[in-house]
Amino acid sequence: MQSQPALKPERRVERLDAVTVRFAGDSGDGMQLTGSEFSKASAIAGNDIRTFPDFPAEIRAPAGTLAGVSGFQVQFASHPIYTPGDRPDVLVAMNPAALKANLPDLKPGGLIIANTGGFTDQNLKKAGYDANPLEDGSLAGYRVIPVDITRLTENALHGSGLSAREIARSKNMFALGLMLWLYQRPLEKAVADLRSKFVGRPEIVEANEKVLRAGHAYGETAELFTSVYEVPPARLAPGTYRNISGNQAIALGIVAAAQLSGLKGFLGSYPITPASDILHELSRYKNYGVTTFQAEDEIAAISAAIGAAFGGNLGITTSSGPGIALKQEAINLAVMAELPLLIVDVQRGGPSTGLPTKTEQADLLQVLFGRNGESPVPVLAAQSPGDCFRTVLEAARIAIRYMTPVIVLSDGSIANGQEPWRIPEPSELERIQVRFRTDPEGFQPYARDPETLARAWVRPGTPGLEHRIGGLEKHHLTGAVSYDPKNHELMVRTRAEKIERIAREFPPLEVDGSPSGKLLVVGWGSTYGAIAAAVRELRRRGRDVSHLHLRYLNPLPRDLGEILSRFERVVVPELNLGQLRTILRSRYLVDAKGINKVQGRPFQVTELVERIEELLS
Amino acid sequence: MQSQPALKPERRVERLDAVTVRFAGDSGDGMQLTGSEFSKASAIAGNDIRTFPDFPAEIRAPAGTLAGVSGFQVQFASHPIYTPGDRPDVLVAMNPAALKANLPDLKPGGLIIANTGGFTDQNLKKAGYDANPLEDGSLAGYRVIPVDITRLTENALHGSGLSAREIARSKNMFALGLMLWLYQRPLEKAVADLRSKFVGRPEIVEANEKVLRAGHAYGETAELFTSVYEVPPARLAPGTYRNISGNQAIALGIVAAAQLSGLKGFLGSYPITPASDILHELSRYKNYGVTTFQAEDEIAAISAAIGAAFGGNLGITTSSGPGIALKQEAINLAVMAELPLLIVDVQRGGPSTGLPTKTEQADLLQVLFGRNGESPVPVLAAQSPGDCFRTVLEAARIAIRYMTPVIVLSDGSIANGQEPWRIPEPSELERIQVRFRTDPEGFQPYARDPETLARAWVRPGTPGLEHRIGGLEKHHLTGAVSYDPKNHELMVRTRAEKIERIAREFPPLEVDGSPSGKLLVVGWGSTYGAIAAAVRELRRRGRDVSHLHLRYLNPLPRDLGEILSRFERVVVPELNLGQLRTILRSRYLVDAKGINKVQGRPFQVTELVERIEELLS
Amino acid sequence: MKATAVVGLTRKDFQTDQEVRWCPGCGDYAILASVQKVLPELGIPRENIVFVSGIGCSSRFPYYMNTYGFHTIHGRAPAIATGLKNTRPDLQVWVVTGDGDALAIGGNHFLHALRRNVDLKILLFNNRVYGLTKGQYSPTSEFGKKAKSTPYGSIDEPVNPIQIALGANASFVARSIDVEARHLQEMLRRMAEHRGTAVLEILQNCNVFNDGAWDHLTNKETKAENQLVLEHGKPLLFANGKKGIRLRGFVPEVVEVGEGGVDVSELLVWDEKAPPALAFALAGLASPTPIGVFRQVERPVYHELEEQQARQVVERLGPGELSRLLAGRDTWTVE
Amino acid sequence: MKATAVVGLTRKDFQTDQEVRWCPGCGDYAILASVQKVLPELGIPRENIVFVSGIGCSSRFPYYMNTYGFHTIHGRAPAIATGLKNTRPDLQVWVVTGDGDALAIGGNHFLHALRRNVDLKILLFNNRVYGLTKGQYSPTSEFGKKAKSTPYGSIDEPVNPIQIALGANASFVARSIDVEARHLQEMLRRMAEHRGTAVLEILQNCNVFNDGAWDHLTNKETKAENQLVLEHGKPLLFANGKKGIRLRGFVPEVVEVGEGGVDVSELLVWDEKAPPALAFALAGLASPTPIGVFRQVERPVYHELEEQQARQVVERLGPGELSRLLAGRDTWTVE
Ligand SMILES: Cc1ncc(C[n+]2csc(CCOP(=O)(O)OP(=O)(O)O)c2C)c(N)n1
Ligand SMILES: Cc1ncc(C[n+]2csc(CCOP(=O)(O)OP(=O)(O)O)c2C)c(N)n1
Ligand code: SF4
Ligand code: SF4
Ligand SMILES: [Mg+2]
Ligand SMILES: [Mg+2]
Repeated sequence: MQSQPALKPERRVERLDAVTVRFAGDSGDGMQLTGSEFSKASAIAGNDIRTFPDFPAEIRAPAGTLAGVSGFQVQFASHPIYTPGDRPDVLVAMNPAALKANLPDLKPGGLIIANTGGFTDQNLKKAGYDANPLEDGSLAGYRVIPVDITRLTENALHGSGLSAREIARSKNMFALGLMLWLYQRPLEKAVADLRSKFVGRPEIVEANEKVLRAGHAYGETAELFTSVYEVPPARLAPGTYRNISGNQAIALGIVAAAQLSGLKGFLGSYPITPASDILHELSRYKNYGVTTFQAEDEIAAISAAIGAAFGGNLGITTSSGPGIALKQEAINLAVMAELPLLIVDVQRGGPSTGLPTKTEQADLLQVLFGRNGESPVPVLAAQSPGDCFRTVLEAARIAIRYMTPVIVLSDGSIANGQEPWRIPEPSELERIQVRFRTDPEGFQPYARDPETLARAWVRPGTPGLEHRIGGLEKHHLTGAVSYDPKNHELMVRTRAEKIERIAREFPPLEVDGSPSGKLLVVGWGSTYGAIAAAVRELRRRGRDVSHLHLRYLNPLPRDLGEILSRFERVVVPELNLGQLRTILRSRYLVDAKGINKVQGRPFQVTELVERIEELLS
Repeated sequence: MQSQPALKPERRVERLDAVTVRFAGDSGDGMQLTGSEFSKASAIAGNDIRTFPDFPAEIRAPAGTLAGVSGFQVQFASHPIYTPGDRPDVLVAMNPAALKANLPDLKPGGLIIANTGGFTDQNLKKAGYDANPLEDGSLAGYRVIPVDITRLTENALHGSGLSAREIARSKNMFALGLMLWLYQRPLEKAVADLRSKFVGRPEIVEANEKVLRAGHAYGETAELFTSVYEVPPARLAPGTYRNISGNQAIALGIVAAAQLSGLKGFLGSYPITPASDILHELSRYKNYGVTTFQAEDEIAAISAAIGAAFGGNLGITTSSGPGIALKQEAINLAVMAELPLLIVDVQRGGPSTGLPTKTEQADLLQVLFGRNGESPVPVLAAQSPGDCFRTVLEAARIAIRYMTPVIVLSDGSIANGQEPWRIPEPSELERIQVRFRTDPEGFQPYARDPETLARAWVRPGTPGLEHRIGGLEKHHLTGAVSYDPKNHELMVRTRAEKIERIAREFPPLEVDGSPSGKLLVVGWGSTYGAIAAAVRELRRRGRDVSHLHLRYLNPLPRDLGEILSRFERVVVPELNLGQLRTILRSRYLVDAKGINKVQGRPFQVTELVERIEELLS
Repeated sequence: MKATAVVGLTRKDFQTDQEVRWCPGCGDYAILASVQKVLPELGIPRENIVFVSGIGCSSRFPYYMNTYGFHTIHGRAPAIATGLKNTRPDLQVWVVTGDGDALAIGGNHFLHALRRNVDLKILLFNNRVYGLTKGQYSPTSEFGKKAKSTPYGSIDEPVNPIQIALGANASFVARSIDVEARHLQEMLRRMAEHRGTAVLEILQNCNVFNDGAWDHLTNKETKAENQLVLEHGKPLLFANGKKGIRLRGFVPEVVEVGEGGVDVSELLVWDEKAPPALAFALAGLASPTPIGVFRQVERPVYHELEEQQARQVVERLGPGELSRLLAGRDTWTVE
Repeated sequence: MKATAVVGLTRKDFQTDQEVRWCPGCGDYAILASVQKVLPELGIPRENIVFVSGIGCSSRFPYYMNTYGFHTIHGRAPAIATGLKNTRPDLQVWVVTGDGDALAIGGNHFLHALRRNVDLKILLFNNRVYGLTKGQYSPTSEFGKKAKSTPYGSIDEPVNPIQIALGANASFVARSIDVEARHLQEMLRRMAEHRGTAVLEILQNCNVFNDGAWDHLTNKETKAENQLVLEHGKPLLFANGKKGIRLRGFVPEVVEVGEGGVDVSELLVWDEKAPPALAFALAGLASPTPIGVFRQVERPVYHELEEQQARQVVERLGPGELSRLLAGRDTWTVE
């Protein structure tokens, strides 16, 4: 433990490995902004970070109620981490409802920074408290630091000429300033961001900056904290980093895919939580050769994307579960027409409208099987926010190379969660080969590349290659409508075989841990982080546990069966009732067990550790 | 062999056990009518029969072409049969295209009755014949009986005052008369049917009857046949019988379900091949308390049915694969709202528009899994045309008892195929219990029956029970929108458990053959007949093979796992790439093999026998 | 659906225990209040009333009405309500929908309900934005709208809900405004009286994502200039009687009225029953914006046609007997 | 989409090797012939022409056109064509659809293409029946239609495709008849010239499931009485000049012309560019039935707006550079 010159000597600096902080307040309290600025500062300071925003239902609920609480959690650490943390070490609670909703998650003995100004009688009542928990001793098991953020903010802005409402809105900056002080982060980045956010409104910038600095100074001067904390930088791979959310990464992946293939990107989409941000983000990139089209519904959205693909462009559509259900008939047309198409499903809580703002992994079977007839489609799942970028690029590459729609699975937690992302060097980004057929000699619309079994892509406008395709079964060479029984079987099997062949290009699977042994934990998608952390923890405890993460859900990697057979037991944690497990059991006849959670929330590392321990014992 | 007094003594009567006849001609030649009249006569004569119409693509193709050939196959027998027969013993070919398209199926040595009048140069050319096959010796391996049906019909109607076109249209009656004679069937039924079909057009009735009798007489007088045939009656279970197609049986099942439950039946549907006939049939039954609504699309169709169910009626929707894909989002609403609903999927060749007039079993995974989120729905499959009736009734019973949508799978082959159906006695038809909740005392919309886990059904209009439901996750008792994580998991698991519990009411499975042994053949749906016949044939050959047919695809019967484990090997024949197999392997970890055919056609018994023999050897 | 006298129902009887969860200041509150005000007056027991909605902020409406309610899926409420009304003519069925719900994903069901004249009361909350999904432009958003998905402005010509409804031959088409309580309530009463599909477009303020979209119509200072109230049998006057609408051929034009202007007698006298082309022309007006009933005509009502046909079939064929139906026409008996 | 001179294309160049598979006598043959007649005249290389269709008898059309073609799924052709045209403005995109495909399942996509003014040439084959599925009534079938699914007569008020299109603010709306080859071809030429969505309703005979639906308009003896040909700038005359259309207020009425009747000068002079209410009123006429162009106006074309906006963004922000975009604004470096 070493003190730093800039600090008053009497305050200890505690060095910590990893800290999880949750900011919680009303939907209108700006907790998302506070959380993300705090995270940014931590990332820039060199920590590894993971964030997880927890929105209430879509509509803003009445102020002060439990339903209206909005949370933002971040874990930052001096070593690589995989999740936003299970239970917070620190809870910043702006009002009683925020305290009540989040207290059950706080670690025993955890730190609560409570805005006493928000604990009015009215708010206490709205949150269902009979007495003020800050005063009735019920928080004895925690370290409570009461700060009257409301009043301190008002003081800071006294005479600023701002309205009461504007002043109230700046509270979050006080909390941010205080927290930045507590973890010894500089304020500069937050100030710069305020400036660019409120460009043209200098009075707001000034006020917010003032409050921010007031919060920082308050930590410094008020004798509330006996120590400040230091979380030293993590050793991340060298490179230039940024924070990125899954939805951002998907948008960037789409732009990259368009540029790397030299194709025009065309996104047909219809807004739906939690996928809409991809549309929003992409709609800003008109200067990157990407067009966005907000269609009248999901069916029109994918239909337009198919039209674009028929025209020789990179067609994309994005949605969430209910919208994907609507698109299936059109996806099937793309399967039959053998056109490349990118379909992104940002999964949310189901069934039906379900829990739109919550996360889940329960669309896997839907995307694998939810179409009439034998309709194989490649499915890839992203494992973290940043990984969405790579996954989209890879999906685009497969779609174009194999002339097939490809589905990318993301989910609510990685869509909105953030992590530091190493910005790829231009040289890392391999071009995506596109070969439009132009030669009329011997052209047959459904003749196939002997290796990939892909048919040729022809841009309308190419002389001499005029042809017609459609959704009826087609002759295996000419593409003309064919009712021939044998031809149908040939085509059904060829479409299946084409998709199976994609697996030939997959890199070998990598098992994290020993390559054989007692227990293999198999996961997919966003649970990667929690599983990786849990398995490492278990190995630290001496357990014989390995981890295998699958990014390809269809086709399955060719080496998967062999790997599964090397372990005595296989367990598949999923945020559903066992969808990948169903597939693995069927394909490999392995008695895989499930760890299943369907609560609209990600796995916590500790709960995985416990559940796996149970299985081992 | 015994001669009968009514026949000229010089003609032998050959007694046969089973005969398969195929009628083939242009789409406009009336082969469907001919076939079904012939089948009726056989059924009335006491044979067991199975029929299978084979339509060309939807639009009438140009006369004389291969694409325009329409076929109708019937097997009739003196013992119980299960299929329309593999390869015909007799082919009635009205023109060269009909001969060419169907000859490959005819048994070696089979009988061809060819309408020489249709073998014009033009027709030969359209069918792609260089020479007339009736004359060039290429049919040496068959017994060919050339009859100039065209001219004989013209002769019969000479001076009738009918137009040439009307005369040409009567040809099929000549063929029918001839065939009825050959198998010694009376003409009366066909005549009566003509009368009621062309009511108000006596000249047409008269002409057709004349031609029919001419065909019959021609057989009697022309010395073309050295023998006539007798297929003695089969020993069917006592009762009153009719012929029925799967689509008819579904329509009748729906009417019966409405009447037995005392509910108004409301069918919301959108036309689609091969399901449209259910809509057509039901639309005639307005006096049976059933309403049909042809909606603007499939989504509106099911939505209206859901609205009807919400109103306390029996809501039904019918479609085929592409339409079912479109309905999935709405099915999911019914899952969440826990409303009874009957969904019929008459499967056809896929994927996409596929082969609309052909049969396939490739929607199983779609109906099991094609919705976002965890969305369990009971699935039942009908095994034969007549069985559609029972299946629909049972599905309605489950839907109402468990407050859930239920999916019934049929397919193109049973939808249009016919079999004799023993008309149920009123006493056999058990009432369907409906208990609407009316008591406001302690009412909670999602409180459940402890046994079935069904929530109560409340008819709007009931005072004191006003409540609101919807597609968002709901509180496990009040039904109010709930974002509570634990409640979500509870509801997901409760919905799953509710469906699983249905299996408690299933009767024990019955294995056809020895209850344990070397090989179990597991089938579902329309392949029942072909599998049953094949397995019996194999046992006749001394093979140790048993047959298990599944009508419940979800939930699976509770005794299924145990039964599978009693056999050394399990094989699952399906008209898809292995969809039930996928489920069985996953659930029971049994290394089930598949026999798969995806040609838009049913299994033939012989091909199953061969494939199973291969597996056994 | 007969109104039986129900004594003593009050506004409170139509409120539920659910906390109303729209953003503070949302125009939906005012609409809710008006509906809760009018319903008790209709004399219909609340158990005979059903609210069916799609998805959107507006579609949360049923949760706050102490009647039967069904919050369904996006865009499908008119179709679901069609099945309900057709099988349960005894119920009064209201549909609550938004500009996205009714005119984007649900456009087709909306049209087909109208052309069939299903007896539904459709409340179309038009805030010119997708509220629930946080602010994308909608089919009614103005050209050039900058919103979440159109940072550079939308390039879609907006849909005119009234014209679309008239194109589908709707028998009752009206427009009102969230905060014009009296007018809105009058329109609700008119809808309740109408037999057949009644569509009411309600201009609604989404103060979070599209604040002020209708300010010119609600702002004290500008509303007189911008609101044109259609009243059957009355000349079209606005701006406190200083302006009016006159027809020039097929084109409605704004004229000054009184001194220096034209005489009131030259103005178009509003006729709800006129051929729809007139309403179509008026619906094309943006400034001033007409509110009130554009069209109200009698057309055969869907469920009545349905009932009538069923009755006729029963009369002709007798009530169906199941065993006869099962037997069909061709049977044979095996002993 | 620029027409470059293509010499020597003939009708045959647009025929494919596929056997045309409609029922003998189907009106679709005549339409195909007219399209194959007109296309070579347009001077567009056939590789730059695409036919997109949905599902239905009519939707088999692309198979018979030796251009690029896409026979898609039921009702979605306008949406698919929108994606195609928007990314490939260089192509001339035709949509072929039926009364069921466009107005039942596809109604919404149809409307939204029109209101956006996507540059599509939409041929709507209206045979007032579902042909491919063998004879159910369709959204345009007359009230009381007895068909496969309505043995006792339909109870749906039919949709008027022209009014629906006008309600969606379509910039070009016209009607013709399968067998009126000259008129039909003229309409096709007009569509080809139009910039924006052009909708042509083609009255088509389905001789198998709805034979004679348009007989009164095609039959030599009755057609003069029943066909009202709209010609821009000309008075509305029909019945060989013996009758005409006059406006009574907003109502078009049939009048005798000449001796004993009114003077031609009193007749309505057709104006394709008039406010749509006029076309709307005319579209309501059933007897006589107007054919010709109801409306043709210039409105901004969707893909041009799109291109223009992209251009402006590039001008303002410069062409996007991937590495800059990937980096975003907040980066830090780990050595
Ligand atoms: C199938 C489907 N697609 C998309 C969504 C997402 N979604 C919910 S409401 C909505 C639009 C709401 O707009 P509007 O109908 O105008 O209602 P408002 O919220 O403005 O009242 C959308 C796109 C959904 N819930 N379901
Ligand atoms: C999703 C889906 N639903 C239903 C069908 C069945 N279907 C095919 S064409 C058609 C209607 C055709 O009518 P129309 O558009 O008028 O075309 P026409 O055959 O009369 O030319 C229907 C209902 C289908 N192919 N796909
Ligand atoms: S988002 Fe807009 S429409 Fe929705 S509740 Fe808030 S203010 Fe109302
Ligand atoms: S069914 Fe009718 S529309 Fe279809 S091809 Fe035949 S005649 Fe033409
Ligand atoms: Mg809205
Ligand atoms: Mg049609």
